[in-house]
Amino acid sequence: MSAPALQAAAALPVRPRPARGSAWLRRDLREIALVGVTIATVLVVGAFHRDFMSLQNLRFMMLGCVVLSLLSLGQTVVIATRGIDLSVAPVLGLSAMVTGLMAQTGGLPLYGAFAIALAIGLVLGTLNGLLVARLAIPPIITTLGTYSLYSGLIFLYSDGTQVDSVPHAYATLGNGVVASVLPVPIPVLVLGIVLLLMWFIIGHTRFGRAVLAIGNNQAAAYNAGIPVTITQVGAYTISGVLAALAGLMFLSYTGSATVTTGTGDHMELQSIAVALIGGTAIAGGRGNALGTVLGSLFLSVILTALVFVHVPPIWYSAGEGVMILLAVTAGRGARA
Amino acid sequence: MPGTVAQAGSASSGTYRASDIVKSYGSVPVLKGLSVSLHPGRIHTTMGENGAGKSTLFKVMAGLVQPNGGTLHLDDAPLLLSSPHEAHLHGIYLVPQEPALMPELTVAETMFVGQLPTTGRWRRIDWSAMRARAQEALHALGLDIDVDAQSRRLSIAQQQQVECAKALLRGCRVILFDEPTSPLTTHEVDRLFSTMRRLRGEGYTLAFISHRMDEVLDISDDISVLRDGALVDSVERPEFDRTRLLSQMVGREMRTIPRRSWSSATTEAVLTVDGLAHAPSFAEVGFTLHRGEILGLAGLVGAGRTEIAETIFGLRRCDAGSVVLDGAPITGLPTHEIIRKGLVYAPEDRARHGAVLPMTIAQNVSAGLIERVRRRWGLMDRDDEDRIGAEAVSQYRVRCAGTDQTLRELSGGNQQKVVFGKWMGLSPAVAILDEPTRGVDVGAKDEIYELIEARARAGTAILVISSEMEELVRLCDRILSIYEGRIVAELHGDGITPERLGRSYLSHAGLGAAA
Amino acid sequence: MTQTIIRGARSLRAAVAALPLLLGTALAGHAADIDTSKPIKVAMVPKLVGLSVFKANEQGAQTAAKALNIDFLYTGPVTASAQGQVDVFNSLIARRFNVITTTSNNPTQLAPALRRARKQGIKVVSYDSDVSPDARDFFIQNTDYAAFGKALVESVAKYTGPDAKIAILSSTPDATIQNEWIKALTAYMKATYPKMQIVTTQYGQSSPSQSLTAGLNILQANPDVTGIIAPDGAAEVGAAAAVQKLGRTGKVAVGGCSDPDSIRQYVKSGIIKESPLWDEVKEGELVMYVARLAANNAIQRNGTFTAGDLGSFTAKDGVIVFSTPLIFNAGNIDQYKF
Amino acid sequence: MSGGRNDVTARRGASRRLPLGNWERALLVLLVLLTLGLVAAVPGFYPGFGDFLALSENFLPFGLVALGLTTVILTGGIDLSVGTTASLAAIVMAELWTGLHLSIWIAALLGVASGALLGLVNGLIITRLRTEPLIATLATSFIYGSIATALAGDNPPSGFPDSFNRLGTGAIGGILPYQIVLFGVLAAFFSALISRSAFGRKVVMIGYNTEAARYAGIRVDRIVTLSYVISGTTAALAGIVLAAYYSAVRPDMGSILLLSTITTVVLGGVSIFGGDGSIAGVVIAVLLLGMLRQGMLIAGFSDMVTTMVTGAILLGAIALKNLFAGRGTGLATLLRRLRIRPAATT
Repeated sequence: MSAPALQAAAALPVRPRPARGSAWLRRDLREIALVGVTIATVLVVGAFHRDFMSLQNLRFMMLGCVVLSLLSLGQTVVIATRGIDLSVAPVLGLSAMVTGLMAQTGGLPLYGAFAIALAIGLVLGTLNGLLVARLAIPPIITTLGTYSLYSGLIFLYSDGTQVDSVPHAYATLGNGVVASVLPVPIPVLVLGIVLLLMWFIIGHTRFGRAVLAIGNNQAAAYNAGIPVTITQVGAYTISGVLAALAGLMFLSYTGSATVTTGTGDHMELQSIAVALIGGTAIAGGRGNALGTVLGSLFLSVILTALVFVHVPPIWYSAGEGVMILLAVTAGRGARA
Repeated sequence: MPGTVAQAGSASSGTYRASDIVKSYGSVPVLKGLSVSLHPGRIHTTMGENGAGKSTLFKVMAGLVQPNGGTLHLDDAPLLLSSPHEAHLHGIYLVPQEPALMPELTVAETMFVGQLPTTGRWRRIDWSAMRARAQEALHALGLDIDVDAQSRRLSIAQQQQVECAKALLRGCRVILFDEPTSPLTTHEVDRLFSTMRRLRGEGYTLAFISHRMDEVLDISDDISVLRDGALVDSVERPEFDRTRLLSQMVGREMRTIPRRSWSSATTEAVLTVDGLAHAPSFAEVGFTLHRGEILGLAGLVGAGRTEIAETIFGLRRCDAGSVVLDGAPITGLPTHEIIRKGLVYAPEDRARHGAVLPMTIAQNVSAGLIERVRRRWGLMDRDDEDRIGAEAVSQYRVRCAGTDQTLRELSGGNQQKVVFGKWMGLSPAVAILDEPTRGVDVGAKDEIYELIEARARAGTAILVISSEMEELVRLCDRILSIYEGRIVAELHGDGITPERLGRSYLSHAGLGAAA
Repeated sequence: MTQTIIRGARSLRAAVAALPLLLGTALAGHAADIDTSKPIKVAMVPKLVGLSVFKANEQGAQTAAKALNIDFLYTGPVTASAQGQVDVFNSLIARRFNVITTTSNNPTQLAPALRRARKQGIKVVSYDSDVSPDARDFFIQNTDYAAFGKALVESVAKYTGPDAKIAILSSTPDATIQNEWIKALTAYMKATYPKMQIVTTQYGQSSPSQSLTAGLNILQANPDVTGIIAPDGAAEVGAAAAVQKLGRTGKVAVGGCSDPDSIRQYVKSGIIKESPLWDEVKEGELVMYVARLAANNAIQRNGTFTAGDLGSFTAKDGVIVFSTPLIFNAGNIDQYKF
Repeated sequence: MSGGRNDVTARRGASRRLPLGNWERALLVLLVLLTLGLVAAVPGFYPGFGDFLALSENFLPFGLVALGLTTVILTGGIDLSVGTTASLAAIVMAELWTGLHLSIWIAALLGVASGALLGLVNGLIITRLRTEPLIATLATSFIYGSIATALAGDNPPSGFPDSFNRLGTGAIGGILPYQIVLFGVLAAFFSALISRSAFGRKVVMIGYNTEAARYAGIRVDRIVTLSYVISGTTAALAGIVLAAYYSAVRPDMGSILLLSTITTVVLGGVSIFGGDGSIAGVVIAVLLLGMLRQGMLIAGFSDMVTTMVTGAILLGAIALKNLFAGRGTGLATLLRRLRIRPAATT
């Protein structure tokens, strides 16, 4: 396209804006694809196994992805800054353990549990952020170190005990529905609210865009006046808070917490996998909340489908691995 | 926030003074108390050899670097800049040589990074206002760039233009350009200068750094010459004098650059390229290179010259055509075999492609063909490697403390000499040199030209890709002009003049008169 | 005899009475009969620290250790890994402990380290999950495998009928003790309830969340399943929670083994009618008695011995069966806190 | 650069004559102090020379993995599949031994070869599909884990011949453990490979600047793939040694290797971004962390405290390293200002 000379440009009328649809479609391709593949899986498996499509199963597949989604949303923000947070697993475990034990033995009210979980996430996440942003320790090393430290805290606090049951209010939070006329499980509602919040933060606030700008080019972001340190710390804080919230949701949903909650299931690797499937770029600069939650839902649907088609359980993790590869390579094809 | 050129208002302010600026890195002084002043409605050029302190001065003035001493005054008010952002707030903007990309973001967002407009009680990003204003600013500068495009799709020239628009969007009145023209083609430089002139007309305070004498004389109102961190000369139009400026820069009498009187070119063909194509960069490229010949490839950046070189070198897929080296086809061979057969390529971007800066001189020199380092017990003999490195250092006159110094510590010119040493040590049959003096100061340029000529005399056929006409005119026996991926003209012997050269590839761009 | 006990277990009184009865001639021995003059150092190494089941063992062990003049240490790895246990063993060897007691993460990996310990004169007593027989002096088996297999089947069979479709939710595919139980329960099922059918076997990796997911999946994918046998602590809780979440209380019976604290709510809500286990606290006490006796060389690989208030036990090839299954139900569960 | 024209042409720097850089020397001093301290203060830590050496049997498998992982990290990559590769290779060996009745040594060889193959798969996914190493090896670690579990079945083999088990717990003359010999030989081999061979030079060059390596005619994909093959091989070797150590295999036996090994490599001074680092540093870090853990356990600290201390040391060490390299803000700047006299300001 030949460019007009500057003098001529002044006289040019402001051209109509280029259709934004195409560009937006291009960027939202992954979400559309994820929704498509998820629905296709439900329909195909549902055609052979009616129960797979039952409202109840659909609800449980959604419920099953809540904890991992919360964790992955935080992971998304951190990876978008070009970081990584391995410590989400012990933060989840610690939050579940502390609130769980206090609820089990001391009858901690639910709002208190929220406050404590948030405080734990805030402190531990911020510590990660400060180590990364202020001491310039690479994120993978920082969170590897704090992974050990935070795991130790779980043992210190629990002193070898575990949570077996939670008060009624917690069980309701984890298992109840919003209202009998509106049979949406409360955890799904919680996830919905967090998703909305994260969607807004990442896509429509200065902080969120600063996160992406830092992931794109940290030096340029600094030069443009973005408060890099604060933003980075903020990203890890969000990750910590969401991990702690995930811990509380885990506790409420399963009614239990042990010293291996989170770390035993390698939740940190799971959350990274989900973020990647959801379209977050491991090199930073790209990531969105909706994609992550869709990725998590997709994973939940696929893993449930494997049970329905009677794939032996030992192959579930292989299925997960294959999906990561497919998602990442397919994602690149779509963007090229 | 004043958003566009139209709103920028009249030129009543914007005098920016830097006085007695002192800056040193560790114990190395870079700026030794120098002062410059920029005025609204004028274009100020800072010249000087590499290492003279030009970039550091600009960085100090833009808040990127904190000086050890000295003061800044904007409109006679003292100024303390602790960050570039603060400079922006005071209306001072530095356009870097290669603007830092935000590859995943849209053009519009890139322009507003750090100052995204918000709306409403929730202070959410006002995307539509942002896109509209970004588009407006680009249009006002006569630029046709899609604001919704991903930034990764912009060329370097487009990125610079976007940077200009960013400065305007931030309401900056003082715009500093750090060597903006070196990655640009002549055509793009013209576009940039038009923009600068327009801004000058509107009373903006402009300053830029350049090595290219022609463009400096063309556009400047004031010129400061820096040498070794001090101001050695300061002139106002019309008292410009090319020879004086040059000699001030290098501190000695500059030899004029005549065309070489001799030629080592033979008629023995070493490299024959026929019908070479790589979609979509270039097609039907064919030429023959002779032993001892220096052949130039002229053209705009993006014309496909680098792509041609990289295809010959086996770094890119070859869609059609053939390359024959010394009678043997090398088409489509992997790079390491091409090197072994005697063809080497020194890329234009040293830091990214040409050298490994954290490694030592000796290691960089031996990197060209690690196999040539002698083995002991199957391991590389370090003494031999040192010897190879030392040979290159002395032969190519690399100024360094030793072969174990890392390349990062060397100046651009010396880095380039090491890259030369790496390839020329192989005594290649063909050497392709892509922008061999990019980022090299004037004095070192001469040395590099001499090295190239010496190599040609030793029988190597040399293909030089350059955007500097002077360079091509001085060096080449023959020049091919490339336009949009095709060879459009061939100049040789006395037919080589800057005017003809310019016309040969610019006329196709419809801007021949500019040359 | 076992038959009697299981039937008896249905009544609270019988269950409480059963244990000491079974443990042999009650109140025959006292700690005083055991030479406790020399203090010894005994370590208890669970699969990992931080699980209530093992904590219950510790609770009993602590009590007994005091009475037996034992310098007691409860230590273990932070993840359920054999490497972690081996590291702990090595440190105990270096610190010259007299007896190491352990429940193993797996039978084979720990053997070399324990053999090394034995070579240095340290007595090794395994409990709960055994290690290779040549790597320990004594193994305290929770219950007889066949009896426990039977108890597991019975814990659901009574409520599902003899031709039910049953799912099994275990911990991991290679968990020794679970596999022994599954083997025993399958054999018993084949013999006693030939029409009963095991439709699927899933694994919860001993993780509450994965067990829950697996439980939900079993019930969703196999709607005709009316009973789940989950012979693992986390698995039983997961299966019960799945039944509760799906609202199938009363339609699907869950049985398995788990410590009473974690299943209390499900037993009370009727999802779990019966759940066989053994008294973990008392088992911990027995472990210390055996440790003391082994250190004193006052116990034979084949023979009987008396363990204080616990009664007398028989060792056969170094294996000591601790008790017959103790069956928790809504009536008796509140008497056990661990 | 200033300086005369060509008065200095070649100079062998001090760094070249000494095999150790600053970081490695600091680690070495720390190792010596730690070992001496533990010997003096912890009864049972030094029960005799042979038994003292035998302590290393508990952590040298980590060292084996670290050697290969270092190669990968030097290229700027990472291999998250080392743990499952180790498990899978050991299980392959054991199944060949029990299933096909192969000699245990041939089976072990095939086990190591299978590790190389798994590494090759990683390398090909990374280079051919252009996948980030972190993603590719995360995915394959899931896949290899499944295969290992499936192959192992519900009763994985154990009880290998004693001659084989000596690889894990035996010692030459009852003094020098075979593991030390194996690790020593491999450490020397890798040290030469990384710092003195053409392959190592190419690895480092790719780690510093992949593009420049490509432009210098280095077959980047081949070298990168090879580095994953090496990583797979050493991981498999660690799996085999663990199998001999335990005289048993389990599908999850390698899972503990991953995070500790990354910690070791990073503490050894290898830059997670590639290029920078040395085998010597990693070897010292292996010994340092291993001795620390064994010493603390013997001193009676719990596994939990030991794990936490390891994490703290990792963070502290890298923070300290950044401090001396002049990176970071906040605390780092603060400490640096204490060290260097502030420059004069007007």
